Amino acid sequence: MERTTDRSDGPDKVMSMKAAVAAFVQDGATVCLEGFTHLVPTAAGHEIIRQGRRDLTVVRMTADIVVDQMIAAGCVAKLVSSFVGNSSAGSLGELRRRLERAVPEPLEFEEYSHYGMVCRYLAGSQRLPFYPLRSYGGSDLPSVNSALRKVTSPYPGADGEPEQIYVVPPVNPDVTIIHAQRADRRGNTQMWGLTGVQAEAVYAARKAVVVVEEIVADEVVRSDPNRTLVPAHAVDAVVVCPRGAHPSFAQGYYDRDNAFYRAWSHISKDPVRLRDWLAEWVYGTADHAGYVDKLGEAFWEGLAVGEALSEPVNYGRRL
Amino acid sequence: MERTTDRSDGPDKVMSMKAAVAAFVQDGATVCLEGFTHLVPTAAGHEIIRQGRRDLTVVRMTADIVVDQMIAAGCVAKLVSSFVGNSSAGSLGELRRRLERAVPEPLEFEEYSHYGMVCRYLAGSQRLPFYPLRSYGGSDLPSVNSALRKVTSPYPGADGEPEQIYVVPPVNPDVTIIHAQRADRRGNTQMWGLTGVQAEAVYAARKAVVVVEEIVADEVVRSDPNRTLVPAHAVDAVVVCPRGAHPSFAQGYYDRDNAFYRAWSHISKDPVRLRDWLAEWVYGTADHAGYVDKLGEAFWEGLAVGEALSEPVNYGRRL
Amino acid sequence: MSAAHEKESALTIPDGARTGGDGPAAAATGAGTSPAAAQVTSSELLSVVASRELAGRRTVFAGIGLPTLATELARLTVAPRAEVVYESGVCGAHPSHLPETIADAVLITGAEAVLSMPALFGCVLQGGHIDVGFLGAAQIDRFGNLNTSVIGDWERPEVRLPGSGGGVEVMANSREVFVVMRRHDPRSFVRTLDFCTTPGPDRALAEGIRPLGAGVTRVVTELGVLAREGVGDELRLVAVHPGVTAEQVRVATGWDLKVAATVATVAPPTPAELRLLREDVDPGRVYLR
Amino acid sequence: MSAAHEKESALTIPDGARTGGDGPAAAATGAGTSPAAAQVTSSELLSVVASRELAGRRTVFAGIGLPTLATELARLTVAPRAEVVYESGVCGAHPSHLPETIADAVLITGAEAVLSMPALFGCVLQGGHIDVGFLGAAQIDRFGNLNTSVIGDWERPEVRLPGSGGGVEVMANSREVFVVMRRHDPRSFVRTLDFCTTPGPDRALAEGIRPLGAGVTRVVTELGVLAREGVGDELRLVAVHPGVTAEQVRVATGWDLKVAATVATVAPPTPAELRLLREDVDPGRVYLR
Repeated sequence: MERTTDRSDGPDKVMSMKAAVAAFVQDGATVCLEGFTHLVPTAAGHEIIRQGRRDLTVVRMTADIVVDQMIAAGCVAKLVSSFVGNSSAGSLGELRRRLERAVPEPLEFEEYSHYGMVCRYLAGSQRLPFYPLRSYGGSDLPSVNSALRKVTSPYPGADGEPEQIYVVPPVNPDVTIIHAQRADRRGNTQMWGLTGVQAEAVYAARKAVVVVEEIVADEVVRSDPNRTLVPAHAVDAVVVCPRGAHPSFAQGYYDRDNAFYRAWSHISKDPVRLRDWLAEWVYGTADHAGYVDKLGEAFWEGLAVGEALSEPVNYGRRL
Repeated sequence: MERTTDRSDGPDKVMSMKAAVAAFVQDGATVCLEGFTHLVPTAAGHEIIRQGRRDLTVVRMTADIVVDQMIAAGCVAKLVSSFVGNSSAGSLGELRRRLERAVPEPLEFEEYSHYGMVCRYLAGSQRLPFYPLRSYGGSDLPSVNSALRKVTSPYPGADGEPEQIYVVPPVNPDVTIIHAQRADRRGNTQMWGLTGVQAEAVYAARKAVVVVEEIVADEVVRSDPNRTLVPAHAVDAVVVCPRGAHPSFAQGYYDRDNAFYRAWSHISKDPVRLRDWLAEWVYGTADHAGYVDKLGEAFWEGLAVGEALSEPVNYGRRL
Repeated sequence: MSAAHEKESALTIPDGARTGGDGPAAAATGAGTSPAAAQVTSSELLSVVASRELAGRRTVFAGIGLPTLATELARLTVAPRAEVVYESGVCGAHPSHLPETIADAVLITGAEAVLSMPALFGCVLQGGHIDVGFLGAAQIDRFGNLNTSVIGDWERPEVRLPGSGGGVEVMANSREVFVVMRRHDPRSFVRTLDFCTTPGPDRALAEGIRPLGAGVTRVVTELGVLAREGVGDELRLVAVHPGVTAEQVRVATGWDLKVAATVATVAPPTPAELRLLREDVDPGRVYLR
Repeated sequence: MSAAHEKESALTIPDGARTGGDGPAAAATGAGTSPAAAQVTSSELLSVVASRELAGRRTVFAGIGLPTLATELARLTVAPRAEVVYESGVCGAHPSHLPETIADAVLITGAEAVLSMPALFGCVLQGGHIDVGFLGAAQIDRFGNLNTSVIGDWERPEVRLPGSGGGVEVMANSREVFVVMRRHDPRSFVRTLDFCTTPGPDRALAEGIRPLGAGVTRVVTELGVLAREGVGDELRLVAVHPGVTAEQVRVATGWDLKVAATVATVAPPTPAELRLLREDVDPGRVYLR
């Protein structure tokens, strides 16, 4: 018998970026921002700067432009990362000054490899005390990062001898912020293209904020439940912020601003220029909508993308 | 500059079920058949029966009808599983006779919980010596399964004291066989609906056979790369076998044959009836196409499903 | 086939109605239900009582059958935001028809999310996102430890049961566990389990493993409700159905069952609860027969 | 900015051309290339030589730039079935335009599969599915151990480099690793690394960790090719570009470089190789400038 009632309830979690950062990012917190080159939550980082957060521990695999900006704005006391560079475009000026010369002040840095970071998220999301990985044997990284430890497997190795393996500890950020293409109002979040480690970073966190290009109707999400990488039960806030990943990209929405990546190496090299940039583009805009407007429509047309639609699949309907 | 050439090469891996089983399932092998209620690789199990394989170790989370059939046909020396029941419909008669009374002969059984099995696949797919999980503390399962062992975490627990956790060893089947909705000729495999642990089971195996409802054009797969859960590099053979998951279902293709699940409890309860069933439906059919024909089109119409298409997403095209 | 073996899984409550022999008459003549409950089937009674226990809970890990009925009813009454997460990986299901298994195709079409097994067991369950897990069992002991593996010896069992499924993980990782046991008798409520498949936190702690949740906190049966606070606590009788005495429950229990200072009488299902259950949750009476 | 810092990642070969100053003239006047190679840029030379080394290989883990060019060329010549797996998770890319990063949107649209990071690093890389990994480094030692973290002391470095990225994992889990080093000088080919980010198998074994692969087996530079068999073996000079002497290479190397009994001369890029590279692989000369 076909059922006639449906109960799509559950709380609406939509809030402004300002409100979400105010509610979920406290001074001194451990804040994870994930997105591997794609869907970098830049707008969230800018709002953290605008609200003047201090003493944050930032956790991010690829510490790139938004991290350099947050460091320059004085938000960051410690960085946990596996790649500290401006993608393919050069250097992070502020980060290098901090680490090479402690100018204007030191920055604590915990260094991993990419998979070490992935495994920290896996352990955190699965509530495991550690996660094993076949990395670090012979590396100098354990000598500068005491979190990299070893355990002995209780099973013999391939050669019959006891086997040791490195492990990493879980990371459980106070809040994880990710950017995604779309979600429904309750936080069922859909992403496509590069999806990185965002789902695990969300599950590892105490609170999770999902920033999206657009809120879509429940029916859109529910037409393709396998596309939902982060279910509503793991999400605390949904923020609508179109173009919030700039200068990174959102597959199918806008392309990467490669020119800005290249420019950042020059901007960040000069502390004065960097601070001028922050004054103009972050402190000087009320919110990300202001930043988007300031860039102008002609600019955004340059990053526009055409259409390449996925072929629909049939989920089936009981006859 | 737009590139004009494209190189969609790589080997065509399409072969018949007969050839795939002959090539990849040897007597004495460890064979993993995965599919959690959905997309159960039944047709592959039937072909293993037809070819008279012996002394197999079968690895499967939910040992259900197809496993009971393979045991009854004398293919299986050992079962590794976390649920030995006929889904929601009752008992597996042959399995119970083997385990309760060793009739007609004993069956070696290695018992896990579901997540224990999942973690064995995770360890196997990730080439880890073990995988930790927060199960089994206080259970009698470790007393009957020596593969369940403990390690001490090198990090202190929440209370500052050392922390112990159970681990499971990897499983690396000689071959994993899964059923999926579709693949291209080189093995890029797309699944939707319940996807269970199939991707991990494939990556854990030395060889992998993917049985599909249909082969689709490269362009169909490539229109939605996030839907590809098993990439071609992990696949050794692609077998086209429509309705090969019966009596389980293939989301969007055909529904579950609940009546047969219920019937199996009765069929399998009687060893003679069970063997008659095998004689008629497995040995008595040349291949799965014969089995499908024998069931008849009217039968299949009863399992037909309607349309519920996913909304397309835009992957974008550089302008 | 033993009663114990009728379970479909550790996550599914044995539903006598589905194998016949447990209609309204059985409930009315069975355990001395009050006249007011005489029109209420055992399935309805257990569903209603279990639903009330879900007040304030959010995420429920449940199998098909009574746990789903209870949760759906709770969504309409005491726990409007409760969400069922299915062992198959489905979150936020909106089925067009009442599902027949936890993997029913109608649970997937139109769902909010479908997760892989590693995500479901690793992130959702072990990650600590489940408030209440529902479990069934062939045997339960006074601490809420469960047996779903064998009756008799594991090596050569009298009855081979399906085993854990995800039961071990549900117990270890849910904040609390509800058990619904249709039959309340000394064969099921035992002093010593034949085999402990699914340990509660006391057994885990005894081995030095720290569990997340409280283990079994509620056992709803045809006779009443047993409760337990958490680590170190034993199940005790806290409520009986109308017409059932505490002594009847003690006799039906294989250990020396503790009885609360005040044993409440379970309020019979209200007309409103029954109407919702019958007309809205399971109008086809798939599970309510 | 030091030369070492120009790398985009451990997976990307520093490409002088992209920051200017390394056109055909530089190649022609640089390391004494033969007249035949005078029209060949350094990028072209390194791409062609690296491509030849991929004969028979199937899965290549590579970054953008020279490794991609080399693999694409190999697909058209010695390794028709070679497939590039990108660190971003893309398998079987069919880009409409030459990608500018490993995460370029054009790599995703039309790809055969896009994997999550846990699947990419866990199943594909650590799972042992990669035949050849390409790595770059600021410093390399005689066993193929690599430094991509710092020049100077880690705590207060002279130059802070990007770090491992996935380099540690590529080294530990690929069957073999190719390194392309544009500059061959004693600052990069060092006796002792300032910091070992990415250890080869010898260092891993010394610590009791058993690696999967052979570590670095080929180093392609502007001067020639170094090779190494696997565990216990040192890099030795096996080939020089036309006009380069073994002694020149030894002087440019910071340790006492072993030289093979017979040092081959690298055959200059053939017209066919150059045509494919220029007209088919990188017609826009994004990386070949």
